Amino acid sequence: MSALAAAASTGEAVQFWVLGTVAVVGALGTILMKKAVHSALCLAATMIILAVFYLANGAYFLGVVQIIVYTGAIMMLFLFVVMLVGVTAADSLKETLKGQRWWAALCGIGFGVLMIAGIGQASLGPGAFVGLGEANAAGNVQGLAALIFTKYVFAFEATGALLITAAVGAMVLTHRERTERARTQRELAEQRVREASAPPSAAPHPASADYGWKLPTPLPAPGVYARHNAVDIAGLLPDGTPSELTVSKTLRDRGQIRDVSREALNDLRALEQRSEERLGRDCDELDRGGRGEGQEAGR
Amino acid sequence: MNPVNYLYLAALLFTIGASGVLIRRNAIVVFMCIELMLNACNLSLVAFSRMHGNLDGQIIAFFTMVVAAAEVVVGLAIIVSLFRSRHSASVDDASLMKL
Amino acid sequence: MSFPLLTAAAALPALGAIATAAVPAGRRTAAKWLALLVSLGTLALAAVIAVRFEPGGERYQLTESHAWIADFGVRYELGVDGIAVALIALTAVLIPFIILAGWNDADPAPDAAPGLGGAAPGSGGTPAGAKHYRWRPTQGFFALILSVEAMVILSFEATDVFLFYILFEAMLIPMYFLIGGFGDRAHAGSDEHAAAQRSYAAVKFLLYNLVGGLIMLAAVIGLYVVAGNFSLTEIAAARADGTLEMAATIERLLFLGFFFAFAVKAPLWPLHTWLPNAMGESTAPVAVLITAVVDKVGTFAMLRFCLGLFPEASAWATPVILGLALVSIVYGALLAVGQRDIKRLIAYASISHFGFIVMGIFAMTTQGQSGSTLYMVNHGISTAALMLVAGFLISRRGSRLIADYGGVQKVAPVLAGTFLIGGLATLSLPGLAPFVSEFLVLVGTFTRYPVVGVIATLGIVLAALYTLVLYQRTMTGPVKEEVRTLPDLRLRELVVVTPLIALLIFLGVYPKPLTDIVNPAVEHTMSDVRQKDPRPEVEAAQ
Amino acid sequence: MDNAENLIALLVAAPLLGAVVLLLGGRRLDRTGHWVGTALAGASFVVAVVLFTEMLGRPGDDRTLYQHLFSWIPVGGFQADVAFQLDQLSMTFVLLITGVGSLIHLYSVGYMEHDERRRRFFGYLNLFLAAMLLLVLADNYLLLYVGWEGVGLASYLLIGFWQHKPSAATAAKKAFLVNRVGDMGLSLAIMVMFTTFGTFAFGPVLDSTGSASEGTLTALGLLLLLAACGKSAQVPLQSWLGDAMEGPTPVSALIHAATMVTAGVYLITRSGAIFDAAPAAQLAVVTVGAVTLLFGAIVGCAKDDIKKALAGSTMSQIGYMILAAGLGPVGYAFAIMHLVTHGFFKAGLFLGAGSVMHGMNDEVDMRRYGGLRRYMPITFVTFGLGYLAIIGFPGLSGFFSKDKIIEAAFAKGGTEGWILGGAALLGAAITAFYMTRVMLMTFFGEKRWQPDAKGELPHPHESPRTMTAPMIVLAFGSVFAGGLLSWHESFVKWLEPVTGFDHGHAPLGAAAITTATVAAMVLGVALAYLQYGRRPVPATPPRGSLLTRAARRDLLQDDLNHVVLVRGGEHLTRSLVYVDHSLVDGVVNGTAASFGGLSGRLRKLQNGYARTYAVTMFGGAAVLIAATLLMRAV
Repeated sequence: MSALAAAASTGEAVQFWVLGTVAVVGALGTILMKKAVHSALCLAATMIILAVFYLANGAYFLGVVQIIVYTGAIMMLFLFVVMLVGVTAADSLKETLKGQRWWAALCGIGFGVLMIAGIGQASLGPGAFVGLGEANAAGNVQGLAALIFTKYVFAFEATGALLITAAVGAMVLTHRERTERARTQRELAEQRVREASAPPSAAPHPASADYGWKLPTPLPAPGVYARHNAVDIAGLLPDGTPSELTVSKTLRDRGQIRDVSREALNDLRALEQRSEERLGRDCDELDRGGRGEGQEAGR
Repeated sequence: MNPVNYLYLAALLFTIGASGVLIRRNAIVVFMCIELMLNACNLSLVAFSRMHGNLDGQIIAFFTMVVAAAEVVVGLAIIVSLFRSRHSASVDDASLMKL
Repeated sequence: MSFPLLTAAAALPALGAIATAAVPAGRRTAAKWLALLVSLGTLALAAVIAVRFEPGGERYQLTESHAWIADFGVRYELGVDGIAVALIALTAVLIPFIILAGWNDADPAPDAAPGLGGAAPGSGGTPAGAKHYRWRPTQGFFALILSVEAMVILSFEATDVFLFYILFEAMLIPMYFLIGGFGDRAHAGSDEHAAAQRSYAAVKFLLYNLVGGLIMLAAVIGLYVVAGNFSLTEIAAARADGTLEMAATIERLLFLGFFFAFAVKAPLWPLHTWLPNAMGESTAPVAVLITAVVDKVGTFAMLRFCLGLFPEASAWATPVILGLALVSIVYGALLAVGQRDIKRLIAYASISHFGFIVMGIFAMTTQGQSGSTLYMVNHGISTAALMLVAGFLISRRGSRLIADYGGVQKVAPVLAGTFLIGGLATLSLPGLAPFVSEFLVLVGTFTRYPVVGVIATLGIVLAALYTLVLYQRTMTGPVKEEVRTLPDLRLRELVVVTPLIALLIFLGVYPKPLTDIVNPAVEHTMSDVRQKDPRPEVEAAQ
Repeated sequence: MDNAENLIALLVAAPLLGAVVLLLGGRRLDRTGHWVGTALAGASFVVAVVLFTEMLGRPGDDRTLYQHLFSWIPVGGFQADVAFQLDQLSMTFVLLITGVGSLIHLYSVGYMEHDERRRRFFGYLNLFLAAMLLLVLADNYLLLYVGWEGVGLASYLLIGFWQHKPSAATAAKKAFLVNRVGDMGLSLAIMVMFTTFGTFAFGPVLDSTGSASEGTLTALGLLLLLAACGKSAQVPLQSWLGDAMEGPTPVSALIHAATMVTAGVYLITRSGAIFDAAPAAQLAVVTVGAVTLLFGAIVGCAKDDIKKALAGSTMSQIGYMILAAGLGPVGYAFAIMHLVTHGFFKAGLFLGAGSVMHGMNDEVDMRRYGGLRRYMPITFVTFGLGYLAIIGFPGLSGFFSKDKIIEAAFAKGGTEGWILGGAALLGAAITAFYMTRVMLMTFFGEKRWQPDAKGELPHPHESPRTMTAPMIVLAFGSVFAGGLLSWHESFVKWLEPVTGFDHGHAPLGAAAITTATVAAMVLGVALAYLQYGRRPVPATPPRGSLLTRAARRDLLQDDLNHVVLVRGGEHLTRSLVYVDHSLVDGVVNGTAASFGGLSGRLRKLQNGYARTYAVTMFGGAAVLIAATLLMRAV
């Protein structure tokens, strides 16, 4: 508990210089990262470090609260919102307002310099620090409690009210009022039919992929009326032509549709050839029929 | 080491946060920067409470946290509804104040 | 603690205004009658004040005093001297006539745009279709008039500088709406043009007076810094017995601050240009309200505050102010001669008359200041008579241009007669009230500043010129075609005009009741500024 | 009858009552109104006679009656009362006003018979009587001023009685305005009196003239003279009288011949004490008088409008009176005497003219008269008697009064005396000339009648009795008044307590002056006869000499006014209107505009980007810190 002493020990000094640097880096990261998520993470890091500093300064309660409330609650809230808005939204750091960045830099530097100058000019030597020795004598939390519930009780109650209000406010703000009545199933069905019953003029052949208008029914499954039932084989329409609509869009885009209508006939012809050669005899009607079939297939 | 360094650190963080508010367009990030500034203040408050040897500074810091929490809640809610309405979280898009 | 008469006299119209404004939209006539009754009640209270006031007694009587903003020593402090009584009486007398004259000016026509009045004046009752009219111009019109009355009366009574300042400024708000919201329907050009003109006039009125008020505010604060409180009586007393010393420059600056505001309100050349617009664009009753009632607050305040609080500075500034007053007199009269618009002509005539009033105040003689006080009253009455008759005429023909009239005398002799009497009063013909005051002012000025008096006398001739030219062009000569069908004055209008004219004649023949009230107050003012009437050169053999 | 003074108010009250009743009475009085008015005027005359007898019953130095009604304007040292003072001077005027007034009321009954606004006419006439009586009865200058402006108002209303005629309206306005200039003089005079003596009541002021500086008195005198010029149509303010003839003839007779225009003479005589102590002012007065009497006479010679010719004559006769009044105690009495006689014969002449117009369909151009003596004998006789009286035919009124004035003028002594006397003599000659001209052109020669506007020839006839009776009475007056008044200098003695009197010593004897006067008169008549009696009068006026043409235009008086006042005034007002709009108002609007522009530029800073505002805030914070640090540093 030497941290309570006025002057800081070397250990604390080391801790300060190391973590302080990290904190500053985190802060810079917060404002320089392209993606909001990264900024949030950097901020979280800085806050944790600040929590450590609180502890180092003898504000044990605050240190813990800092971790729980800030890093635990607030930062998570931030992350949620970031997710809500879109993680990948990386906003460009290109400045749109004319001169904004320069002014910002000028003001920032000026402000910082002045602040530091002011603190320096206040010339607070180590002797200026009383330390929290007796203040924390009865324990930091007890001390805070004593103050909160006596001296600051009204402010405390007020903050309570404030929090409630904030919660309600958040709900009011984010709650979205439904503007129109939800449509019943019947209405949906009717709409479906209505849309379907209005074919565009010069309707393309149902087989084509860019089939212009909604079907009242679900699309046919692949492999219907087909000899194959693979996913990449288009089903055949009643007239035997394959309908690309039956194949999933991804495959269609990749062009991985196999057309099997032709090779089926080829297999048949090959079979007949083989059987003729084996029997070796000429059979007219068979031949005729077979030829006719062959011709049929050949066409 | 002189604990006054905490104050310098706080000033630095505050300045960084403020500059962030000025240069970032994403409302959420702007909010984070504001949080950063608040935390910087808290740090200085804590340091002061150490300096004066009483706990009032920490109390104030505590209240700051509470208020900050409330503010974040509402603020984020606003951002969300804003995003819903105009599909962007850029503070520059909400520039209807111009004549 | 006796009955707070002064507060009551101001509170009654204030409450009346609220009540009138609350009358539902359909019941316009009720609102009118309510407003009229309230104004008559106020008149009764004013009469009681005039009776309870003993001319010989204390300087400020019927006083009331309550702490208001204790931290700054601001008090709700009322009290009347003779001058205030006279002016309160004037206000209380004029308002009923103004209300009666504006009886139909704010009726919404079924197709009327808000602000731009309504049914043709004179067509009484509620025009069809106005039933479903949500917007309630009539109620607003009369409520505004009553509120103005309340503030004017209270400002005449206030003996606390801060309280007076508040009222002095607050008055502008209802006036602004009266000017901008209820324009004269007789205008050349389109409705849009008229509306633009009207809003221009209203804004001009507001800006002028606000600037004046702003400077006055600075002076008020300065006064508080110097004197430590706002009470007119205390400060004046302290000034008198020398316990409150002011550096000459400070006093002069404060004086100028106050005077500027009052000069804008009065209005004094070259701060006068808002008046013609305001009077030209507003309806005749409102124009009367402006020039006959509200502007009097300015001249009254010069008499009560400028002279009472800053005697040395007043003496210091007198030459310049007299010069300005002189310019106003001649300049206003000449411009009146040059006008083509009846109402603007009357406005410039008023500017000339206000020049006389200011001149009399700063002549620092008993005759001058009594004359000025009488002048305020008489000018109020005479302008009211002339302007209201002019308003009746304009509302008949629907034009403000002098050139559009001619030969009215043959068509509407009564109207012409009353108009002539009003005009004769304006040119201050002996036997009518304004003569008494004008002559007093001139004599009072002449005894101290002969040259000024001589030049100011020119105003008499010029007044005759513009009045008679106006009368000749409008009333005499061959009858114009458009005029041939004009009806003569109606009963309501006669009720408005006749008492005013009777009052003009009575006060012209027997002003003693008024002078008896006013003289002691003027004596006090003279002692404030430590001035005595110049002795005659030779003692006349009696 | 010891409290006769209480009757004085009645003199004013009666006609005032009449005015009120007639003007407010409304249509129901249209049938009887004129008789009411006449009766009240007559009543006032009766009261006047009663007071006159009462006054005669008193010793000469104790004939002044006072009546204090009420305190009018009491403010500090300024004490104006409504109080009357009836002394011999006022009495004379009261009798003249009420007497002639009543006669003319009577005359008007006939003259205005066909006018539907007759009631109002009589109301105005009564109003005039009241104001005029107030004027002569007031015991202080302020009350006199009231009457002074009151008669001005009445004259305004009556000149413009036929308002539908633009000429009439303009003439009325002109008369009032010119009078206002004079009134300015009177009001300034009152102010000077108040500043000097601390009062403006006749008694104190006139008694203490001795103690005032002569400069002040001269100023007073000149101011009063200005007032007199305005009211009595003396040069340079005479221009309104000619146009005033637009009014009905009775008005011209009563107001612009007999009574109102003589108010100036009253004022000067009343203020005699002031003028006696201020020789410079007196000189101004006599100069004005002399100039005007010639001026008016010359104008009278050139006018073809009978009324305007008579108006010129009025001007010139009043010039005589003013001249006399300017001579001081020598002349006051004669001024008033001439005023009275003039009141008779000039009123008679005007009424005669009115009667002629009445018979000639309101034709006023004498060149269209001629040979009327046969058609309207009474008018001819009365007019003729008035004519003889005015030219100063020995034995008639005008002879006595005018002769005395000329004598007094010579009595002034020195070159002044000669000049004034000469002027007066010349005036007498010219008077004879133009009056003879009027007489010849109207009643003698051949008929030159022209069809009137409606194209019908006039057939002249004698006027009704209500009109002729007053003319006859006035004719008697114009014959005998002069002789009566100068019988043993009765009139002079009568006025002496008020105006004082001393016999002037003319360089040449009274007889010589009388003969000279008669000679001048004869000369004038002869000349006129040669020009208008012998050879026929052309129906259209010949071009005439330069002087004639100038005289026809009132010796360019109006042109002068037009160029100097009207034109200049118009330019002044027009430029001032411009100045007010563009300069005085322009400055304000300019300021407003500049502010608008400025804010328009500043507005650009408000680009609506929250971050920009944040930068400003941040910079502001920095500045604040810098400020605090500086504060601590120093």
